[in-house]
Amino acid sequence: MTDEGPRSIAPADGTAADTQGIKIVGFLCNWCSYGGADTAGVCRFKQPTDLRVVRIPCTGRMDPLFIAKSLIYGVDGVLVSGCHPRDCHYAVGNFYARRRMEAFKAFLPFMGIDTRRFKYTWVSASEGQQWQKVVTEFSEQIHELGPNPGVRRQTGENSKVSTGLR
Amino acid sequence: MKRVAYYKGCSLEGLATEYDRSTRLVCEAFGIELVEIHDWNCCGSSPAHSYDPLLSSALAGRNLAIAADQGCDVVMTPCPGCLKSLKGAQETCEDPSKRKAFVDLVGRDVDGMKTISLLQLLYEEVGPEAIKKAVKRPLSGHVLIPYYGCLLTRPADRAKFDDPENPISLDRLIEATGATAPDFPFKTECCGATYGVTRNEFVGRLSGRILDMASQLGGEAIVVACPLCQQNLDMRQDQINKFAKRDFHLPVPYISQVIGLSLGISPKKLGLDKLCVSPDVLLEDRAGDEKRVQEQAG
Amino acid sequence: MRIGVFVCSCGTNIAGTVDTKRVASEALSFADVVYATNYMYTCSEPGQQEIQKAITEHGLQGVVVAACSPRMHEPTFRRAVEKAGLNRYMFEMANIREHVSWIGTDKEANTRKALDLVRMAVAKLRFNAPLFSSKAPVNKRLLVIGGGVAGIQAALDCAEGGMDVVMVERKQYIGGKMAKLDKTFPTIDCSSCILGPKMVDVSQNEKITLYAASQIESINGYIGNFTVDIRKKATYVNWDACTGCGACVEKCPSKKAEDYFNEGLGQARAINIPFPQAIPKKAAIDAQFCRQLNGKKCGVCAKICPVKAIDFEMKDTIVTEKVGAIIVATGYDLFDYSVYGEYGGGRYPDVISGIQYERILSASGPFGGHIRRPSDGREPKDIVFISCVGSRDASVGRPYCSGICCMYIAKQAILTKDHMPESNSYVFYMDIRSPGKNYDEFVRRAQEEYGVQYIRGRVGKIYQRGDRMVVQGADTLLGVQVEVEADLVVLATGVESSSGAGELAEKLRISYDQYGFYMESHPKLRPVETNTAGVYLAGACQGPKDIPSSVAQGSAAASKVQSLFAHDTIETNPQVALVNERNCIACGKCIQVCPFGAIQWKELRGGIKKAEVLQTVCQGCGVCNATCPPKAIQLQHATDNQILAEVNELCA
Amino acid sequence: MERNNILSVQQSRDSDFIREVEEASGQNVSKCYQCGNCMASCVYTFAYDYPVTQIMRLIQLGQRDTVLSSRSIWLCANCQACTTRCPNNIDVAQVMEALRIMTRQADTVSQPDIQAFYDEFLRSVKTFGRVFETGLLPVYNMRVKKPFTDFDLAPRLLKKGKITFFPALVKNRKKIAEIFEVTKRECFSKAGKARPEPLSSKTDT
Amino acid sequence: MLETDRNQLHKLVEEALPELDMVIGWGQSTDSFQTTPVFVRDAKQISQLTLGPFCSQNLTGYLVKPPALDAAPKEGAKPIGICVKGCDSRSLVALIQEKFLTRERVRIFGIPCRGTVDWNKVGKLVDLSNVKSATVEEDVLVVDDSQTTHRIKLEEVLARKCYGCRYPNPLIQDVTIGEPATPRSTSIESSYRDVDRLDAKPLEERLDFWQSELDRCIRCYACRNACPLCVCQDKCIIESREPRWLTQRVGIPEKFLFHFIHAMHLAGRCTGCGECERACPMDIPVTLIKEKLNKIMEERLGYSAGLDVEAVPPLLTFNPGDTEI
Repeated sequence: MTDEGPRSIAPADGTAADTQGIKIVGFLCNWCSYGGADTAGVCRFKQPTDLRVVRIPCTGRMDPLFIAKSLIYGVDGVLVSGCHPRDCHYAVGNFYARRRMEAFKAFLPFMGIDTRRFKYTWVSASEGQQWQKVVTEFSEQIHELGPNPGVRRQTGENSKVSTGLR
Repeated sequence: MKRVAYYKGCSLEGLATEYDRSTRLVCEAFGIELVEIHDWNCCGSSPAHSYDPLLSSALAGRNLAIAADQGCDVVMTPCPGCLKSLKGAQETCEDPSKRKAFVDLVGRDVDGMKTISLLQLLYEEVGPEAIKKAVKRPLSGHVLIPYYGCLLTRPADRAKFDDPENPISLDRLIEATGATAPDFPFKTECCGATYGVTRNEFVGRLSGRILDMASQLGGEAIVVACPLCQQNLDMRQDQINKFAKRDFHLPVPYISQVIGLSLGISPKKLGLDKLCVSPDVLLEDRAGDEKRVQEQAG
Repeated sequence: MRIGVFVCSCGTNIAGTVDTKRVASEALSFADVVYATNYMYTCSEPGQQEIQKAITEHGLQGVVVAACSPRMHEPTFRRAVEKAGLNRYMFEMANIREHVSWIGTDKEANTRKALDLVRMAVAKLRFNAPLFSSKAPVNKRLLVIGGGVAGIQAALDCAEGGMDVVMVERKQYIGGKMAKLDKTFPTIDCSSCILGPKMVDVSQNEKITLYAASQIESINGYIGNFTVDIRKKATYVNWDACTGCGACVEKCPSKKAEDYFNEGLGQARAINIPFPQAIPKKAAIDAQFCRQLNGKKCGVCAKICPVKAIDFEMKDTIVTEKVGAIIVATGYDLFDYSVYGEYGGGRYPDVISGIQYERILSASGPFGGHIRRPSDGREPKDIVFISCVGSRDASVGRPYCSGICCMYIAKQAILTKDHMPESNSYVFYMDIRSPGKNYDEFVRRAQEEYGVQYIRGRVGKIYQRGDRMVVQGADTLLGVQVEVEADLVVLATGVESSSGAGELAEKLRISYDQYGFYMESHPKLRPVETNTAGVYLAGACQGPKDIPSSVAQGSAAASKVQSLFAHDTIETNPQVALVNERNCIACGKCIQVCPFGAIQWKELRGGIKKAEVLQTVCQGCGVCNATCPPKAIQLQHATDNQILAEVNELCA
Repeated sequence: MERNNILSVQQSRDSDFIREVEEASGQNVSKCYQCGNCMASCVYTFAYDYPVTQIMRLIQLGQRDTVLSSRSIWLCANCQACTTRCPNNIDVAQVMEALRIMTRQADTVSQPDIQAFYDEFLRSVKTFGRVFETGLLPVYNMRVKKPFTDFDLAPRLLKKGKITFFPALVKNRKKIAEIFEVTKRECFSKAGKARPEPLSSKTDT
Repeated sequence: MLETDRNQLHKLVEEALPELDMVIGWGQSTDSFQTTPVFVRDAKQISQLTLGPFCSQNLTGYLVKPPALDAAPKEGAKPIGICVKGCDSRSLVALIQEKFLTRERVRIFGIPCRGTVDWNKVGKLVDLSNVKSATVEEDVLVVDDSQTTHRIKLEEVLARKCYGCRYPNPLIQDVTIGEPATPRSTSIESSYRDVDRLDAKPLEERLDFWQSELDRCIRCYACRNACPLCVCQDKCIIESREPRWLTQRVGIPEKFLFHFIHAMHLAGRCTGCGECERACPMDIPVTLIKEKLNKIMEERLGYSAGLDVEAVPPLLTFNPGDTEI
């Protein structure tokens, strides 16, 4: 926690502004989770305003490199959501995605990137409430982590660690 | 030789001494070394459960911890009530929210321990086939009712042994001795449990029902694997008769006694004389009769 | 690219919590945006005209509408821009209603979020390209998998419409579960009297080719052009010759074969015709029980057969059929009640399932329509029916309602009274589910006119006492435990998915739920379609259903097929994967991962191999795109560049 | 408790009670759909004031007083029939167990004699480390003022040599005492108030 | 011993050469201690072939890199002979598994390996510019730099990958040269010590570590070019505009993303041969990145690349029963 004290986060009723300018990118499959987010909207389930949704046809379309790209370049959080396993519109797209994202999630912290900035989950088109819960919890988590510095932009800045490997 | 920690529990030290004696004899006969848990204590049984879950788990857990320290990874208890407490202790130890309190109190974890009943030991480690081979004095011609009681196989996800509704292990063990075990519909019905003292009429009603069904099926004895069931059905049979205005006279031996008999161990050693209702009917040798009948038929 | 942005206020739906005017004005500063405006209802007729006018007046090459969810109005706006001469894919939507205005009340934050979404949509649009559908011919033949009442209805409807139909049935007869029923609710009409003629129609209709005792081996291809391999199982009887005279059945010395048709009540011969009205009426040998086939000397049937149809050497054969559409009507199975240990777990002969009781009631059943107990053949007096056996029971993995049991119990209780006026029927139920036409009246009649005793509660245990069963249950309305002595107990076993449903789904590439029921494309709006184009669902394979619903869905699926077959060609969806051959390194990984078999090798001159997407087969999931190392295969309309463009807008 | 056949659903609902039961038992009571299977399976139904199904229903409606003062929860023998057969996988016996503990905390044990028996049992364990069956009964009989309970059994048991006159003692009784002490403290902090320990004599009625 | 093995290799190559198109092996390079690939087409060249701890290159890349061979040879084409160490053989398995090669296309001379020398490490002890001769005596490296004769324990100057090597003996081969070698590691734990060491550090330190390491990257792509499984070559998306994943901007994010791309494209495929790291002119431990992924694949999916030609790389398949989150 920084000196400013606990970071305030936009509460679920959306009354306070997201002054942090936190940005979360959500990759949502068209058939389930995008629909789930729509359902949450139709039901007026209030959510934090940090999420920006990219619609993809299926989580099977998710190349983990999209996540890498986002986090390296300073997007604060990445949320991937698709159909529940066995409910994939394309039968098996999310099975491929699950393995790839699971491996990627385990890999991220090795490179020094906080794995809590990336979450993947399954939300169906009817689970509006679940979507609200996912977005709220994930946004809160990202607010707790604060803005993502990404990796350093410039080269040649001093580094304080010795590698211990060489 | 298989080495198993032996948690006999308070009953087997008092009202069920014959269960203890016969258990030791049968295990010895099949090469199972029973390592009595050093300085064991009472598991707390139902009173502890109804007082505080941690009390129950800690009391039972202490025994598991000692067994583990004695180098055993399997703990056998002939008493299903004790078994329930032991398994409860294990669950508490595995529950992340309770683990610390448990370990603090008991002094160690009890991970990887296996807790089983005598019935499970006899059925899975010894097995009906081995018993059948070892029988010297077959109980052929006897009709013995298998009665499991409520806790031996229930609830299924805790007991992890046999079927919760229609268990068959005791049936198979009885059959291994040569006796007949009818399909007993009240195998797992409750006998009245701890209400022997406080609500005697419950036992009259519930155990009475069990005795009634057993006699309807032509049973000569009810075979049990629980000291509490045995007390209710045997020691209190007169009370039941008074309550139900019946005249049951069914001996209620332990499975260890029945197997012991078939192995040719002396009734005295097995403590058959300790049963309240005389089990003499079991001592009738009908194997010869059977053979004769078969020969005549053949 | 000249881009126009149209921000919808949606009355106050959006404008209430998003400053739509500001969104429009700031959007003007985005790259390539030459026009931006804000409108009250963009989806309305004048709203659409506004877009079309702007396209013409400002020479727009791409349009972004910031409004509701694209799942709502994307098709609407695509049509609108198309009418104004743009390619329909030169359009993007920013969802600022469901994803913004409706879920947050902070206008400032909402407005900034809306701006981001518009910025992302514009960024993506800059990488959009016109896409065009192609056309593929339609083979106007239909495959119906499953010959129960739903499949029969679908097949007859399509044959009536002049289409060729291929029907494949796993069993040796068609008619499915309905053929086993005695009567049907709520009209008590005779099941075989209403189904029989339809079965005969199937066998006599020249348009219909029936493969009974056959299974789907494999399915390839795509809507309009499927290739299906069908495994015809060895029946050891040449059906072309067999006349169904039944002489072989009469003389077969192996009398202990399992009587599947009678649900294990009674026994059948090793060579058998399951029931007199069977279609096709052909004999088949159960290899498990045939003496000859088990190395013993027999061959009686071969000697007796007047047309020499018996062939002990018969092997399975594979036939290939080409079709343009597939209706799946594989029906259901009934829950195996032996997992209920408390109900005897199958140990008690007088505790039977509803379908077994149906066979007992049936005049063609094992007891000739007289109600008898399986154990001793005695006529029962007290009969207990227990509902929800394998339904609404999470502990056995069946939390759903089977929907038909309440009704069939009421029917069976009524029939019991008809057969034996002196008998007493008791029904244990949790709730009565009778929402069909005349259904509830029917259940009421069972109670009011037939004196069936309904007891609201589940049964805890059934056990034998003497030669009767004791049913120990609850009457929750009174709050008491009840005990009923019964001569016969009928368990209303619930509906579960057909065995092998999952395997067939894999072959068809359609989805199925956790219970094995096939998933419809949309529960309300596309109830008979699947997510694989050209594959439709009928009957209980999609979920528990009664006969009227199954028949209705059979007809519905048939009408879908007929509207497909009304065209000679079909338009394909252009949002599919496309290979950039220059970048393809021929590693074959896309072919390996494609869930639809939509990618194949293509040989260029000089023997160089490249991947090639079959546009009609590709469903557009993008797994190939995510997998391809040099990204040579790109999912059109969701390319790497398009997604990266959106992400880049957030990587400020 | 006298049954009053009118219930004001909102006013009588104690939602804390529902939460407490769910926390203590680890079960989701709203899963119960009142099919009656527990009641049908329970061999003690004959003795209950509220059959198990109704206890579950009363919990769902948040009826703290009715549930905690009911006879049923202290007559349940924890035989697991309900748990085994519940179609919704609710561990009903565990719910009953949790309720028993709650009644101790709320001091509304409906069957003081059963509690007295349990308390004497635990006292025996606490004192000796094991249960001293022969010693337990007379003390209990005194406490509940039924001095002749099971006296009919004595002669025969004496003859069979099953009655012992000296308790078996656990050597490490300190540890046993510690377990009792700590769990008492833990419960105290959980309940937020003192609870009668098993040796209190206030359950005499 | 080396001498015997070398003679055996020469003899076996000589016998086989008439049936082969060529044999790819290692030969002495001009600077007396390093080796260089040689392509033997003529019996006269056979004497150039050598083996031993200096033969660090993984030669299998030559089978698939331009000018690439046809995976399926034309009628009558002769197979190609290739010398492989244990680690190299896993690359071969992976290439065959991914159908870039057929087994029949290659004649494999398997060479059990006791570790290869990392000259960067030697360079820290010896001035490499003056080396007169370098030889190996049992387990000692003898380097003569005209002033002194350095005797260095081989075990101290091996390539980083060798210390966790579980497969020193070729997994597929037609002939073996010399005695089998004993693996230095037989478990996951001992094979990924460097990964674990870095993993043990706090997150910020790991980020600092990679920022400072990757900061040196000059995006020369030598690592990619050296990798036998980086089959995209000039189609690599690191340099493509369609799609355009990376700009030419020289910043750490670009370097990070480049190495992420390289690593993710090798996830479930990398055999850990270490060529990328050996080729890196900036001395960045780039193999370590892939080692982490290899460890994940092994621990989570029970998969190690390059062991079984029939296996499917784990990210090209799935199991509905996979666990998650």
